[in-house]
Amino acid sequence: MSDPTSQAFVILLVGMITIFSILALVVISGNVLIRLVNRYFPATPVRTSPVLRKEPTFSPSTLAAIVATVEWVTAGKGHITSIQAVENNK
Amino acid sequence: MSDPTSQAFVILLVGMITIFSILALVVISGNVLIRLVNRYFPATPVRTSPVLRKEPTFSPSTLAAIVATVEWVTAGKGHITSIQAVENNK
Amino acid sequence: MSDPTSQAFVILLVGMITIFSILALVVISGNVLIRLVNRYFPATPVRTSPVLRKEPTFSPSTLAAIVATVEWVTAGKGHITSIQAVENNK
Amino acid sequence: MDLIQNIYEMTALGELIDAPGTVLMLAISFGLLYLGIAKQYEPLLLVPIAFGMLLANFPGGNMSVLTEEQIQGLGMLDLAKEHGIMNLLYYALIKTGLLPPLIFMGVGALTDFGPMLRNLRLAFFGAAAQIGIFTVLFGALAVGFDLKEAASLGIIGGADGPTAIYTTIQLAPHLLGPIAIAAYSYMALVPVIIPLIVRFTMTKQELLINMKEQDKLFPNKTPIRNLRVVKILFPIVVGTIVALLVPSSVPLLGMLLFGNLIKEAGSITERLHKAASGSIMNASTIFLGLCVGATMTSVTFLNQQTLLIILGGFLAFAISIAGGIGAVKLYNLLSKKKINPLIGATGLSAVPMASRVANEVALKHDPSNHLLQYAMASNISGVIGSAVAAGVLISFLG
Amino acid sequence: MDLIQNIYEMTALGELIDAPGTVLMLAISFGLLYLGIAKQYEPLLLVPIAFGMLLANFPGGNMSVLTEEQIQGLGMLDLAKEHGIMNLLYYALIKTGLLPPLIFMGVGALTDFGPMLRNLRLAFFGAAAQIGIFTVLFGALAVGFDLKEAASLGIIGGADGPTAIYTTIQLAPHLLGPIAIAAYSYMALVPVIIPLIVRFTMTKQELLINMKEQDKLFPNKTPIRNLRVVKILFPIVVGTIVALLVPSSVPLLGMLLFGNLIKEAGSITERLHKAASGSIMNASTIFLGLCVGATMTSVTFLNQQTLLIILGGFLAFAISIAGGIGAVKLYNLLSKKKINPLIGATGLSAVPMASRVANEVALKHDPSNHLLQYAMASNISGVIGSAVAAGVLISFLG
Amino acid sequence: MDLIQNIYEMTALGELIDAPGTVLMLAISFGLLYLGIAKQYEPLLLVPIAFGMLLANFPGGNMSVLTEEQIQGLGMLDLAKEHGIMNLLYYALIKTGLLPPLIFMGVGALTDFGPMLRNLRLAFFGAAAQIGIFTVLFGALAVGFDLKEAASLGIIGGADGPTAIYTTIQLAPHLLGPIAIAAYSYMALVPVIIPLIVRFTMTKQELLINMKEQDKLFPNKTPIRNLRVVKILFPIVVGTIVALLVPSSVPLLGMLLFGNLIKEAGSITERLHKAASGSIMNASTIFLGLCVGATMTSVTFLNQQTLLIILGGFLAFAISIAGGIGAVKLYNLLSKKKINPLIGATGLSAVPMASRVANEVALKHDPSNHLLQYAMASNISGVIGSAVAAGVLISFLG
Ligand code: NA
Ligand code: NA
Ligand code: NA
Repeated sequence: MSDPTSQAFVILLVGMITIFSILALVVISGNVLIRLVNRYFPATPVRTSPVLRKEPTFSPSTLAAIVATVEWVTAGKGHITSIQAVENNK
Repeated sequence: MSDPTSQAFVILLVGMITIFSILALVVISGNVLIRLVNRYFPATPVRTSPVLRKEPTFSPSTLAAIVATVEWVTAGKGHITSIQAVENNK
Repeated sequence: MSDPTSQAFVILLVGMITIFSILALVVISGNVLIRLVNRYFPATPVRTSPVLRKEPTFSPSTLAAIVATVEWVTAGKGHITSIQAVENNK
Repeated sequence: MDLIQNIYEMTALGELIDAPGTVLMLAISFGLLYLGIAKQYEPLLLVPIAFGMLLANFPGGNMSVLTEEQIQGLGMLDLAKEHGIMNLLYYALIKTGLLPPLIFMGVGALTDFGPMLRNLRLAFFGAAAQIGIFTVLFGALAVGFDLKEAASLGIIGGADGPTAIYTTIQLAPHLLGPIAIAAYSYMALVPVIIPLIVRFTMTKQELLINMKEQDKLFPNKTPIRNLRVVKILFPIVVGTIVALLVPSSVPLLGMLLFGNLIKEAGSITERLHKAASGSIMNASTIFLGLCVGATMTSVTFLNQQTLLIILGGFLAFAISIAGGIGAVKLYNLLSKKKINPLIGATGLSAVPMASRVANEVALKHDPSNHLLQYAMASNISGVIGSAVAAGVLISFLG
Repeated sequence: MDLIQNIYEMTALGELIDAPGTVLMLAISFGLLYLGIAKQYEPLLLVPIAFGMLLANFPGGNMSVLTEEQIQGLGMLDLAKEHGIMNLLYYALIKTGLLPPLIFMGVGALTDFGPMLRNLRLAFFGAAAQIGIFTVLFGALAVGFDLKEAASLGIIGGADGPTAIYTTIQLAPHLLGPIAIAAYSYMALVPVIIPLIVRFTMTKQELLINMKEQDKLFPNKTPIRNLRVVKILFPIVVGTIVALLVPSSVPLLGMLLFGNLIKEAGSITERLHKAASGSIMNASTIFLGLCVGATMTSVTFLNQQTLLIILGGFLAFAISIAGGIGAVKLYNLLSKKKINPLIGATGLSAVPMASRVANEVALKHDPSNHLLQYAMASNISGVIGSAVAAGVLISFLG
Repeated sequence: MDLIQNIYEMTALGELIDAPGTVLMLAISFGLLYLGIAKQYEPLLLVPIAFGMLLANFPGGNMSVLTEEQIQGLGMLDLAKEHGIMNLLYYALIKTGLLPPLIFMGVGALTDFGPMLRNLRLAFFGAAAQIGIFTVLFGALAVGFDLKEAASLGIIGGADGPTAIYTTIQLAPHLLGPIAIAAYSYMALVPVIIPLIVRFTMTKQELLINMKEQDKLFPNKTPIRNLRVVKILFPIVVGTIVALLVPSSVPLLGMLLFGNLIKEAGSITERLHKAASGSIMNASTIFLGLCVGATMTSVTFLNQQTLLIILGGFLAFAISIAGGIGAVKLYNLLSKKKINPLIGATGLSAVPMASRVANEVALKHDPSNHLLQYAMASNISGVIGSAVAAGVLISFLG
């Protein structure tokens, strides 16, 4: 299309404009994100597990019972039968 | 060969018969297996290692001596030189 | 070139000569290596880290400070941001 | 002006405006990420699938999987050069049918056949609960799918992700995305679906059947005197039976049983077990998820077929569960020793979630009725059942 | 006599005598091993690169990577048979552009965006510090490189190994060796280069700017009430923005953000995180290093271009650092709240070495001026910056 | 009737009846599983080999490896589609010669050259104990093998699995199965073979030679003042020597020494070491084992050649051991300082089993004669010896 040097100049301009735009968008959207989360998901104070929310079907005590039973059945092998074992073994 | 629906019907029949047969065979052979093992390999009461049987060439005490020597030679690096190291390092 | 048996004979000769030569060179160069290292890098008596030499830019105390700061920043996640984290986390 | 034109052409904005469906695809991938992360629906698969979908739907990124017609004739190197790494990964690892068997090897390396061996008889109900796979065939044919597509839809009723994906790759690869999503979503929804079907099919009295009491009333099981040896021999024996009778299921079941063997052989094969259940399985899961996600662009996903698959998949699940329950009821008619029909419901597989749910349901009606270990027996056998079903389908239609 | 002839022909001695450059290559690989092991210059890359170079420079070993012209038309199997495993690995894993994105997935799985989120504004300086990439273009054109080669040279100034390698594979694969070595060497030399540039561009007064005190004087940051949720949503949002605007950077940034997402999603995707940051990343690093090393034989490496790349790479680094510093100075002219220009210097990336060095420099002038966490913000954003730059270059020239 | 026909055609029963040899193959694979699991003969290889064999021998499973003539012209994708995942894995990973070097990298990453460096002189006997490789050549030619096949048979005498497999892939891939099985079986049988050969070749007096006492009588070893530095430099130096003189052994030895280097470089390359000795090595072992097993169907395995290989492999082992013993005897004739000929017996490699056995034999005759650390010196050098032998064979015949 054009000689390399002027093409390099276009690349320089487009490149730096793009990088600045992207990082500006990252900064802006990051700030928006923080504000939205602050408003709609404010801190959940005491929380040891890093998981957002537990599957609500199981009450903790029942879960403990199940886990105990499973461990008994499998003679304490820990992981039980499938990927999903990880979910509730933490 | 034939229209899809009748082919689907054949697949339904063959499929369910096969699955039932296979699982029936699994149940039967599993039961036979349990009986055979019960007869020919009855429980070996005290056994911490999950391995069936040790290589008979080494007496346990000699083995311990070897392992100790190896650890000394290799300055306690644990794994020694090759895959086989795993065998006796358990 | 020649019949298989005489070719096998050449391979036998070349093979054993080569193996002996290589292992002779390994023995010789190994000995030279040990002597050179003995002379130019004699034992560094007390040394817990297996690393040859630390990057001299950081004094140990500063390093400790940095690591501590990083751990604080990252809320004790341990590995920080990139491969290089390994270097100073030992 | 030229500069702005340059920038605009580089972005995906033009393509977005031309293909408004893409925005919907982004929304769907956000929805799947929400289900995977916040709701924890099978996150190990749904998170990579959703992210793969997100990346695939920006055309300039060269991250969407193309059809075989579009890439025809290209070797691996040219494929990567022209169509990017997602197509390379898809055609090298997924389209070749490699990853599902590798993941099955890992599943085997994590599976304990102990509960099944202790209640072998119950394994039988893992057969009945595959009926959904085959009955949905007819409905799918009726609404216009061809037989191969119908079979891929039906296999969702096997409630086993790698099996569904493997079958679909062989029979109807263009439906891979929606079928994988339906399969994993319904597996995640098992805590909702099983209670629903149970409510319509089981009586209060049946829910109260206590397996342990029945065991005490009618003690007839052979005790296992040397579980370790049985567990080592079991995968070898089952492998031989299956390979003999349904060879087309060997890539799946053979690898599952191999994985199980290197687990049960103990410390002597610990290194292999670690690789099979760890690095190989985890890496395979990442690549499988990303690639399956990358097959879903607005063109391939936003159509009536996808909706029908979502609907059909649910039917397949429901019929399978009902089939398992029905089979137990039939058994109870003929036998003095009663079985809780929940044991049939878990026969569809979705291991171990289905067993947990069944246990939960039973406990709700009788807090002393722990039937988890019984449920695991039919639950695990359901994995074998659907893999055999896949073998039959591939053997007839592949 | 014949026997000795036989032995002589088997050895690489003849080739060594014919190509004296090989001896120099051996010396260079020993030198790189010394830098990698004794001096600990990016050992994870330099050690495999140097050893790959050592193995490649004995012609009979069939361990050197050939050009695409030399292997033209060969499938993977024939390639391995005729040209050995290094060519197989190179053409299957490197030339296809697969490993850099996989390594980026691992980098993402090890990256904590926390410091950047806490000081988001500073992320902006990760843009300015990419200026070296583009300015070196002109110099490179002037000394005779073509535009694609010049772009590959310039990307060294992005101070990010996988990005530099990915760009070079796409634009000028014949320069892969020297560019990879220059990129990793200068990243290792950041503790020397940053202080050098700082000495020529910053005043004592600027060095003493204390970020924490400025924060106390002008407190205006939004506190983050739920860091975990923000960290999970951040890679998704950034991924969408980048994919929309610079799709050609998606293979790199998309994988980086996916790796980060499976890290931040926590225990539910722990298995995937372990694979991404462990087995996949480590194996990729080994193969990338060995193959990059194997591209460097005396023919491809010992020429003027290599020297120009070494020189140009340094310039790109230096200009990038100076650009970052300059941008902060400009900001300080317009704002009451001052920023220490060292925060600009770390914008080029080389994470986390650059941040440590900047912190070190600040502490030398004021032992209470800990700015590490601030430096990390621009430092991490520099990774995004250079990946975007790579996307622009590939989109224009690829 | 049609239905039963359908079912029958789906099963492998018909093929079984047509090819009764298959039943024998199943029996052999059961036997190998027994040896691997119950007898613990090299379980890491024999268990996957046996299971691969089991899966391969049911034709409909598409799990047996075909010859190059049978797959001619197919790319990877079509290969997988038409002939299944085992052929894909075999042709992508084994036939290309990739996995043996990768496993050697892992072996290197687990090898400690310390014992060899402490008794470097003894390394010499790792050369003499390779004589079995070459002498068996003549016998093999005599019974009808061609030269390439004879060389592959001979390399069994190197007592090193990956070396034997690598050589056979290059020279006589059709014999891969029996040669791999013979190699690993005899390595597992070293506790039987070494005492057998020792009984026929060593006197009581020789068995009582106490290495430590000889060391005290004739102290002449150079002490190592900085073992760590020596251990880092050693693989680099040896790599250079080998690459210079036998370039064709570089794929094996180069990777072994690279693996060792990243081990000895310590924490700075810990990530690479972990990958090389962990995930890469373990995954490679699984795939190597399964694929080697899958090459053995009744057609390729049940013939006279297999029996001759089993026999010839034993001879190669026996002659190698005797050669090592003889070389020590020769040395003892000329030197005042005596060496226990058991040190020669361990020169064939089979690390570290051979050393343990030699130590055991010595202790039986003198409970204070611990020679393990001396045996390890020649034992490890035997790995280098047989890899060099492989290089010579491939260079002449490949
Ligand atoms: Na199922
Ligand atoms: Na950068
Ligand atoms: Na050997």
